[in-house]
Amino acid sequence: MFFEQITGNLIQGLVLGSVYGMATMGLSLIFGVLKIVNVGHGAFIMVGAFITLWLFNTLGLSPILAIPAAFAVGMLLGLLFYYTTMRRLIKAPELASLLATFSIGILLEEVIKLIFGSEFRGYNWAVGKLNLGVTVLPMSKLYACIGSAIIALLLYIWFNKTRAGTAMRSVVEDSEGARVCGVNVDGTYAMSFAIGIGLTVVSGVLLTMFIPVGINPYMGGGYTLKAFVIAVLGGLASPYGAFFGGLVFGLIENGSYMLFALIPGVEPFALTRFLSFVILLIILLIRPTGLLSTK
Amino acid sequence: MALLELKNVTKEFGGLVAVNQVSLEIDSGEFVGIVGPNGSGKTTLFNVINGVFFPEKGNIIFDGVDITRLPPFKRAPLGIGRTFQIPRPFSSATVRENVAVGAMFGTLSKKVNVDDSLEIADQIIDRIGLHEYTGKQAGTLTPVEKKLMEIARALAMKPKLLLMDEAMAGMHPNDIDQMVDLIKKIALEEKIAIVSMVEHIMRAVVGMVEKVIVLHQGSKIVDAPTKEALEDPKVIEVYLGHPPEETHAVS
Amino acid sequence: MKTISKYYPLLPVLAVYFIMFLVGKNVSGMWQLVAMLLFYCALGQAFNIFLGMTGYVDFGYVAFMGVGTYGMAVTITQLAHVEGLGFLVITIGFLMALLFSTLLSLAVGAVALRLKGAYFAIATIGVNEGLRFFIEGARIWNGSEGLIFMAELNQILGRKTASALATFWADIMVLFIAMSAAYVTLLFMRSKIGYALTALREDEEAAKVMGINVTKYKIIAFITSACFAGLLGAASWALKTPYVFPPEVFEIHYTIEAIIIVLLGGAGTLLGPVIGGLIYGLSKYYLSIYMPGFQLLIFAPIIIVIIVIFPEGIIGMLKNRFKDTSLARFII
Amino acid sequence: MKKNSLTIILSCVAVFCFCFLSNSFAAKKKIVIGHPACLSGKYAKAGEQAVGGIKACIDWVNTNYGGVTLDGKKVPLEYKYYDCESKKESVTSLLGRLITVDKVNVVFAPYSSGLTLRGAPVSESNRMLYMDHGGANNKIFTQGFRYVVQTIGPATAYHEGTLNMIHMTDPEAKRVALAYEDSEFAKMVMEGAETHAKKLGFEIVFKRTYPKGVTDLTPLLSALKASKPDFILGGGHFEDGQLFNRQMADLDINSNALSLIAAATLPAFYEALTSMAEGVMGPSHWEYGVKYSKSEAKKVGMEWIGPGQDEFVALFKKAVGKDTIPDYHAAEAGAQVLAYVLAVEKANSFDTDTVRKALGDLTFMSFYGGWDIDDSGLQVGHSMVDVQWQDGKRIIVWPREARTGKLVYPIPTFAEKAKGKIATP
Repeated sequence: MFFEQITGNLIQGLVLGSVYGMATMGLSLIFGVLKIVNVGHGAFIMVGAFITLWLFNTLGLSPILAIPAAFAVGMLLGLLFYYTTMRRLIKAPELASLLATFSIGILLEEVIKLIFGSEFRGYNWAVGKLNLGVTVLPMSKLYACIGSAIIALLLYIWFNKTRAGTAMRSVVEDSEGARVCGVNVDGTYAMSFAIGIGLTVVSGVLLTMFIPVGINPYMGGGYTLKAFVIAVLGGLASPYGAFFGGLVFGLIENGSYMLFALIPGVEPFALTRFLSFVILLIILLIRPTGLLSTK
Repeated sequence: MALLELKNVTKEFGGLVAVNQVSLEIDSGEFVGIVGPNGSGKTTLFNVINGVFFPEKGNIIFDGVDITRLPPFKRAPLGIGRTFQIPRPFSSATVRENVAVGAMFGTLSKKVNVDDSLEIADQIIDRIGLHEYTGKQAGTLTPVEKKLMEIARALAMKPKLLLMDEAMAGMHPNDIDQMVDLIKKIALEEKIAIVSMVEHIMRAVVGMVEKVIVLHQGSKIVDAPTKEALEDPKVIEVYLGHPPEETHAVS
Repeated sequence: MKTISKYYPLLPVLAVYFIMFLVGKNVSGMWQLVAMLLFYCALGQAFNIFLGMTGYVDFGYVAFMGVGTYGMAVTITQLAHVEGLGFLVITIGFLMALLFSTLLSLAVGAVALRLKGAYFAIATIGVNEGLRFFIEGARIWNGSEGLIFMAELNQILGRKTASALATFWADIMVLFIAMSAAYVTLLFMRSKIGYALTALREDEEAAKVMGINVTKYKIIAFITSACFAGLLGAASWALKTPYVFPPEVFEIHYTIEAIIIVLLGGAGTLLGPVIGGLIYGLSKYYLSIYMPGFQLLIFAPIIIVIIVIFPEGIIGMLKNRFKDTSLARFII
Repeated sequence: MKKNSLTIILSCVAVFCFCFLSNSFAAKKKIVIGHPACLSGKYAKAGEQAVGGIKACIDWVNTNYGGVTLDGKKVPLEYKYYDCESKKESVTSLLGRLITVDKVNVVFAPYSSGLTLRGAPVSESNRMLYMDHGGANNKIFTQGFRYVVQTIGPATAYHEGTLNMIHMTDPEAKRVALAYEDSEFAKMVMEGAETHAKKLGFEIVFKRTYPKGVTDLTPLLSALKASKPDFILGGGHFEDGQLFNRQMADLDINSNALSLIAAATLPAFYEALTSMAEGVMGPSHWEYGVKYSKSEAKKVGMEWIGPGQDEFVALFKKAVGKDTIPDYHAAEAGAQVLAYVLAVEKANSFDTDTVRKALGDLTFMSFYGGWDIDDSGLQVGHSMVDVQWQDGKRIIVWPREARTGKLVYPIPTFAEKAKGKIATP
């Protein structure tokens, strides 16, 4: 019984983790290239969720079609915020960029609240379920998981095989060096910010495929905190490290519950959250470049 | 007894050996030039001497004390001053405050309070000739002014040994002469040993230093009085064996 | 004469607090507003000692207020049944708040202060959230049910005094905390600590080479700042607010508010957090009265504009403008 | 340049002083209700509803009822509210303004137990009546406040009705699972439910909480499934309730009954979950459809005041300017207006102590149901209703005297519901 439950939890955790990983890649990409922590990360996820919701409920379009739409909207938002705000803050102290991204997050939340209201919404994309014996997996979750993996793979290919991707990698390594070698650093910054935001908005689509309820202007806060932990797991500056960080995080989150439940007199669910932050601190101390890095 | 003594010091980064088995001695009041092309390990050597990095092997003895494992902030008060290749002023503070920081923390005497160090700063600023900039924020100075300010800051520490990292790079030749004279004068008065790191401005090397240590790929290849060293075939090989662009590149 | 002139920059700070006190005391209906403004000023001043002077962004700063609140709350609930203690309980409460925030700052400082920049910010968020979930998960101090202790306060002090404490004296304590934080800030600025902090804020490696024990000075600023936060939590979130619920005292928004206040006024300046706190509190207050529901929508773009256009904050800007005038010695 | 900035500073100071000194000196020809409402921040939704409900009832009092009768004269009600941003600092500062600057006669507390508690000492020290329509924590009323009066029912009572109903419907059901949010409010509900369940002889086979702001309940629900309960009680707030139901469907966890506090009763719940919400129940203070009416009041011998249900809904729609059915947050806030009006009329004064005494003696019925408080101010006269989703409609199934339909028990499984089966008796 115990074994069955824990296997079920781990499978669920793996599926969840892939979406979490996807939802952190944008954060890592932006940090890697611009050295800016996007504290408003969750708000962009929320935008993606509302795009899905609107397309599904109003136009009746499948969430899969929301992915390209979300990416386009994300790129536009990214370029908009880059050229109006972030561009001037790249060389500023952390304080400024942290506060700026946070304020951008609030702005998005309030605008969405003005348009859609503060109600918690959801949609119902009925595509069946997959019974695995130890647990039941709705197909929509599976699609979200597969979608995340594909996007992570595409990003990997793009990063390693294209010219723009290589430029981006060189800026991650050493922005001054890249500048000397003739990389258009400003352009790369803009591009990375836009793609980072694009990925984040897309992850909002995948997250609502995974959990299609609780869509609200303020839903992003929890995801921001999770994304921080995951990003650190994967080595803050590495987008596909973040993807694997997400997998690890999903497993920890769902796997540790059963173990904490064995301790009497505690609330195991809250302790799984506690554990994830303990892991965050340990990793920051012993291996700030992330669990998976070779350095 | 030598003021500074390095015994077989080795510093590696990953697999890369940046400083390889270097031993050297610098006497009190001596003017030494450390010469070597870009990437020869000069900056690492400096960082090992003032404690930014700890060496993997070897010992560093300063003024009779083994400082191999001492953190930088404990070495500075013993009398090791430092300037940087690209100046690193405390930008938001004024020139006066910058120099005062050196006086405040860079000496062993605990009695140097804020007021005293500001006075010391004023004196040194006068001597260096930065008087008109004293109230200016250090971040707003020109690069040359910043370099002067760094030297003033280091001198305020009352160092016995002053490590100057490419102090004259990027300066007009006239300014270099002036500055060399100034530093020499102060150093003689205060009995400061100066270790100046240079990459390619041989003129300044000749004008200032008594002894030259040449580094090549992390190892010391020559350690001799200036004139002798410049005629050494190994030095000629190191310098002429490389295409000129490389030796002129700023590391 | 010279020693007195050292304290000139405190004059505008004290003047602002004095005016606030007078307005609150004499204009009817203003005391609670003044109390809120004092809270924001005190929050800004306390945070400024670390954030402004070292440049390290502690995103989990609110955790120190949280443990301070718990220090007071736990003392009150535990000692309520002991008779005849009276105000001694409050004193013990403040001491416990100090103890808790010092212990936490030592623990966090030892761990997180080795990290820099974004890594430090994320680590401190982790401490704050982790602590909250630990209190809830391990059911410490009643877990998520929290502590509600107005009855205990009534029992200890008597109804009348307890009520006066919650509505007036707690705010006076906040005022004292704010003023002490200002005094300590100036003391730091005028001493070696201030020079060391400026140096390490601008260039940590160069500071080390200058002979500055950067870890020591970072920890000094960190603990001082944390202690003020603990006291502020004890006064404003325990005595003025007779309950503690974990999600409310570890709410990350308060850190953000503190950052906004410090940045608005000018990070690392003495007068900045006071002015920042005033402007922030007043604009919030009047926006919520005249445009209820739209504060944040108006506020967010303003903050972005301020960051981009006046990164030095209001006092930072004024400081530069009045640099060579007689006003200069008052504005730092 | 220097002159310029001096002018700026001086004008700032001037504006500041003006703001401080500006005072309203309105003559007292009306009764004013003050309210630091939560119109933004985390309680924005509940706050908007409350403001709408209060506006609707004030509208009714002023137009239909003709105003509050005081010394034989009809005095109109006025409503003064500010946005407290769901933040404690703002609550006290706005409360100070309402009491001393706006000179209101009564203050309605903000939403949530925490914010209610934050404001209580200020209203107490100003001898101001403080009416609580959004703080359900029982402990508010053990703190010795004299002027705090509750309209919302206490948290411990939320699931009592549900347990009674299942106990009577299915004597065989023994195994109950409790899964609540880890927050002061939900924990208190859980405590009350546990005590009551034990009293009725149920066996508690699962009792766990999940943290606030949770986005995935899978591990908890898998453990819950393994405990094989007959029925499940839980919830905390709206978002987690929605998630709870959705993930039960995802994991195919079925039980005879599912009751979620603070979520299942709201229309958005069914909108988001559609068929998955069929048969799901929730306790509520009030729901559109309850049968409290003037004639009902007469039957039980209680005084009646206020608009009828449909009238209230119409007034609410007018107040918020949207075509939405009000939820219980609106109803309880509205009922509080009526309680105050009755008490002022009974006391024939708006002096705080006199009105507080009159409130203590008051029992009445309105569209919201019964209203009666005990000595501490705790609401004891209002009973909760249980609502069940049946074919996309909210049917009140408990208590018997208020119900609009019969309970569906056991509810269809998620697999059946996915195939289109609806919960009908």
